[in-house]
Amino acid sequence: MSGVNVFGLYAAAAVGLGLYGMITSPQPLRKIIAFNLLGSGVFLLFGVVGRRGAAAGIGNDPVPQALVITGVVVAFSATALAVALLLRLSEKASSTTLSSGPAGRAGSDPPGH
Amino acid sequence: MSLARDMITLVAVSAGAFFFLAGTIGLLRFPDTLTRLHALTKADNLGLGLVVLGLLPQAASVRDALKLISVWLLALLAGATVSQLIARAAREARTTR
Amino acid sequence: MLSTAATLDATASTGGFMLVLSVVVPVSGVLLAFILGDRYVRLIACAIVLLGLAISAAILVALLHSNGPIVYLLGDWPPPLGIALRADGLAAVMLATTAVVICAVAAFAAADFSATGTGRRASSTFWILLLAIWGALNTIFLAGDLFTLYVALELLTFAAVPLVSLDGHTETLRAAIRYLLFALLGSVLYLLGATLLYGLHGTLDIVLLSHRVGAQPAVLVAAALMTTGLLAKTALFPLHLWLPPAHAGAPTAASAILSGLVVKGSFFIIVRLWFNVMPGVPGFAATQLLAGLGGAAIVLGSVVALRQERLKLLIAYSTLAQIGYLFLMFPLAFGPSGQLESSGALGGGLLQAISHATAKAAMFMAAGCIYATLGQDRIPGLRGVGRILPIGVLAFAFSGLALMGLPPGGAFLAKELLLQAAAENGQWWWALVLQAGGVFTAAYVVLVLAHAVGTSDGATTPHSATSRIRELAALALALCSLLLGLAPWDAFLPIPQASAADKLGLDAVWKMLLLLVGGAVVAILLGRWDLPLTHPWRCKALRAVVGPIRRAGLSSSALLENCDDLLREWPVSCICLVSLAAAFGVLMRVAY
Amino acid sequence: MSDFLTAAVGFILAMLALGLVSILRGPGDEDRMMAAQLIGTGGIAALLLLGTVTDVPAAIDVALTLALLATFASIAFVKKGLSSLEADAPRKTEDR
Amino acid sequence: MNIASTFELMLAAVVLGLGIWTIAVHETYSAAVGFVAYGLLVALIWVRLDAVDVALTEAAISGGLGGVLLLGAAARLRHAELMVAEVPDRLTRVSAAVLSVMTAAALVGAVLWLPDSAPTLAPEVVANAWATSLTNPVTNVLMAFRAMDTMLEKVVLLLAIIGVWSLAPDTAWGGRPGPRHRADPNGVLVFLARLLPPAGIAIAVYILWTGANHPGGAFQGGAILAAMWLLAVMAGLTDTPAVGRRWLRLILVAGPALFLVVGLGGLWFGTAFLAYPTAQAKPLIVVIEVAMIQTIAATLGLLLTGAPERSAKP
Repeated sequence: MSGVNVFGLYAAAAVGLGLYGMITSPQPLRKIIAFNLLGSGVFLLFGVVGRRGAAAGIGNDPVPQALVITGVVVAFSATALAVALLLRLSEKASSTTLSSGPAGRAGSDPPGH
Repeated sequence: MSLARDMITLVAVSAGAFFFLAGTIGLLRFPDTLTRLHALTKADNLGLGLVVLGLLPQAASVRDALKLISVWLLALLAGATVSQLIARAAREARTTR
Repeated sequence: MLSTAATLDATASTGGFMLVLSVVVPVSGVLLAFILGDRYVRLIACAIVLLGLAISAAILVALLHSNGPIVYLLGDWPPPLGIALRADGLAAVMLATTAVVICAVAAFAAADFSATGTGRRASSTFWILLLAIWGALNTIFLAGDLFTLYVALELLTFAAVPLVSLDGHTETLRAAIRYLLFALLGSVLYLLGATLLYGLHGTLDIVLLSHRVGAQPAVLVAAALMTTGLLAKTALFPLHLWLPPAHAGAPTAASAILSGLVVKGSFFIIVRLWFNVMPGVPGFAATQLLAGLGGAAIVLGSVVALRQERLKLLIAYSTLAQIGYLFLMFPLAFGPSGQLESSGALGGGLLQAISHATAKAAMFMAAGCIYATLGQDRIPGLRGVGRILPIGVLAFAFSGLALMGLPPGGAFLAKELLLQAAAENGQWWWALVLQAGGVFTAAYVVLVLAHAVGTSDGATTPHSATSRIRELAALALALCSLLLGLAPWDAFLPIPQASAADKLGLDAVWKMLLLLVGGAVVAILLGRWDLPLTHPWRCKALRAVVGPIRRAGLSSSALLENCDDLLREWPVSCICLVSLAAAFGVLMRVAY
Repeated sequence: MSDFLTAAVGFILAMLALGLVSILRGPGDEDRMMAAQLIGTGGIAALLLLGTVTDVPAAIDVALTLALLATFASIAFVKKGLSSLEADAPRKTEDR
Repeated sequence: MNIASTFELMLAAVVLGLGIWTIAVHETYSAAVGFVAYGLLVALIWVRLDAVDVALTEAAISGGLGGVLLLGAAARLRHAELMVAEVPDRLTRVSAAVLSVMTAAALVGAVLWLPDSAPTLAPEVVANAWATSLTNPVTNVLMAFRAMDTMLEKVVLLLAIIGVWSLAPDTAWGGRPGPRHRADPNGVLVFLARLLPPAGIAIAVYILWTGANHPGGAFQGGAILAAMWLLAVMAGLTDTPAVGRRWLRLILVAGPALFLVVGLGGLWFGTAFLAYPTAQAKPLIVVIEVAMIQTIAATLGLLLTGAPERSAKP
């Protein structure tokens, strides 16, 4: 059972790490990378839960496995969509900063040109 | 019989581990990209090859053995071509700098 | 009709196939429209909309004749191994509301996103995503499994985000990225909570979980994480950083969907979570926090709305305030004991969501007509639009009145139910917030209407003519919201019978007048724009009195606006998110 | 036998970690491009050993997948890295 | 402490180190490289957790394709990213760190408090495997017991594609995504791109085929196929298709559409939506999976190439 605990601890750490990265990364792309890290932590946690539920000759409860596979694909699609949005933004504007100035009240361009 | 197989595994995997050690030392010690690349691809591919060789006697079936060998072949192919590409990239980087 | 403590319904009921159809029909519409390409997209979408409307109506009828919720087992596999679709009263009315709003928006958009109009890209993307949002919402209302709900939530997000950036401008792209990233953060937290629940109880089925959950620490952590994640997707204050730019920047038809329906998806899952999955587990303190955030949202959203220069942003901030309103039902329904006490409050809350869905969609559509006619939507530039666009402005007025709670509107009935619950379980402070919310709503509606019907200095010339169908679609939806109180809700929601009718009377008219006057006063004191009515006031004495108060009001509303700017910065918002999760965890723990 | 193989996995993993430290530290992008290559050998060796130790024969399938995708990632490193090395024309490879 | 748990600690430490490096490193490009390494290594943890199906998926989709997606974006955004100057202040960073640590600690607590007798659905999955006569339990869950999730998730993929394409400039709507890479006929890359794809396709088909009874399936195989196609595109051997093409769109919806048709067939002829008749369960699932691997490969590949940039007309 030790392995379960070690990886469970790691999964929690990855969630914390990803969360920290999502909050503090200045660049949007880094936020996306941090989101992926966060997601992998959540999936691993699910894997640990499934590992605890090993039974009937199966080393890892197949239901969490199936859910994680679905989750991985969803997270990948999210990454792809976010990256595409970001690339489009970088074509339109010279800066990919996400802060829109004062509330997007006017169509003001962000500082940095 | 089982003892002989285990001996082969023991020796080959140890040798493989040694080559990984050599490759890593090379990575840590060599100063420039091209020599590090050399250390990485040569030593590590050899290391992987030896590990595969060591695991062949433990393989459950012929199919598994074949798959093991093809893993190594794939790694070899990748190593040979990718190292060339990286070397070219390194050269271009040096000329543009 | 409410399945809070539903039976272990492991058997399918007759008519269950309609639940499947209500998910499958929009989804197959998406696939078909995608294959056939730009030319047939609108045709397919309109056919699917009509079909879907019929299915929703059929489900309503079927539910009337069945005792207990309609259940369908997908693949004939009973939970926990399989997934069940369940339609109780809440789900059925949400399905019907969604169908009606989508129908109206489709009628509105048929003129907007014709294949020749704004370009084939925007047009086909819009229609496909409209169907996708519908499919996702129907899945959310019907799914009986927390992971299916997760997939449906992501489906909803993926359909909503490209709608925001449909016009491809820099600002909307930026809004879309913020929306997507924040929504992803929210759904990851939700999934994290679901993971813990599975680890504890070995199932994600809502009914099975409701029999198994207790107040274990891990359940509380899960509840805190899931609730916070869903709040981020619902954009409850202070997690609203993405909402105003996204809802204001999207094309009008998309704004109507985003504001009216999409935020209700995650809200509905919160309701499921708190009322069905773990009723009573969160405890009294947590419900107070939830409603407290709602109260703050009402104040901040309404005051900042009064300071907006653009009409669409004003409406977006109004959505923010109205989302706050939705969360007032939690402490009223659960009461001080933390157990479900007043199901009338739950019915009221749901009714509030329904009337907001219809009224806000109508309001955005009316604003879209105004924008299209004038070529801009600055509040001071609205003068005289009432004359060139009477139906559009009327639609705006009706939807505004519906939001304020004019009888016999849905919001009126909802407010009465909530007030009643507040009186019953002695939480008078929420009654205060409820009344204040009405006054604030009246303030920005009066502000806009006063400008719209005010006389213009010069002649207002229409920038371009807008199609009559679009105005009529907005008007129809607004009227629908205004008449919601007359519908037989007691068949579907836990609402005392015929409570709407006996609340009507002279009394209600008085209340309405009071609300309007209060709103006008607030608008004058806190609004950034002078009401046109204040100009003719030559009375110096009055000015001397009002002047200083107004200055104080303006500076305080400016302060709130700065506060809003700060809260909508990415790191601040994220920190709020995680702190909220921690606060919910602690408060739920305190309850035991 | 199992203990020996586990120790071997640990050893190779340690080598992998050291190698990664050295590669990721740089100094140039050319060095970082080797990261996937390193995983493609060291990581796969560790994976194959691990599969034998824990008696998961399907680990070989994972190794095959890993080998293919590590190669793919290496090429993407070079391809994307190259275009970005040409500092002033980041999208030179395109013809529009 | 025995050798096995030492090894586990080491594996977790290496992966954690990579994760920290990915978050902490200064440059975005380096972070993306770190993430690729991270994603590929996490597969080891999954194998250790005895979840080989997930290990395959993580290695292929998360580490391989996802990593390369991020890497490509990092390379293209190099200049734009440098201009972002809104580094959060110290207070923000400290409170973010405190809150993240608290969240992680709460999770650790929750995991440690999980009941000793872990609940599991594994026995039910095994007991009901007769219904499909497939022996890979994960495939059974994905294709039969929770088929609705799998079907909806295919729609998620399709929506992601629609979303990405919607970002095209109006002039490029329906056009070809990504740049046209030129082939260097004597280059190493072309050599590799000719040699590797046949092997890759064989492996992908094998992974799909073995997925019925052993770890594997359409997701993992599709990801490999996508990687091989992208390799050929990067080498300049083939061009990306114009996204307005009818055949392309047919491939992109084939998986979910077939799923839906079979599901409705179950509703019409059989017992329930997405219920397979026991005798035909296996062939039906195989047919769906064959359609799905194509859909997945095309979707993943096109998600990586991004929004259309070039008009369909030459």
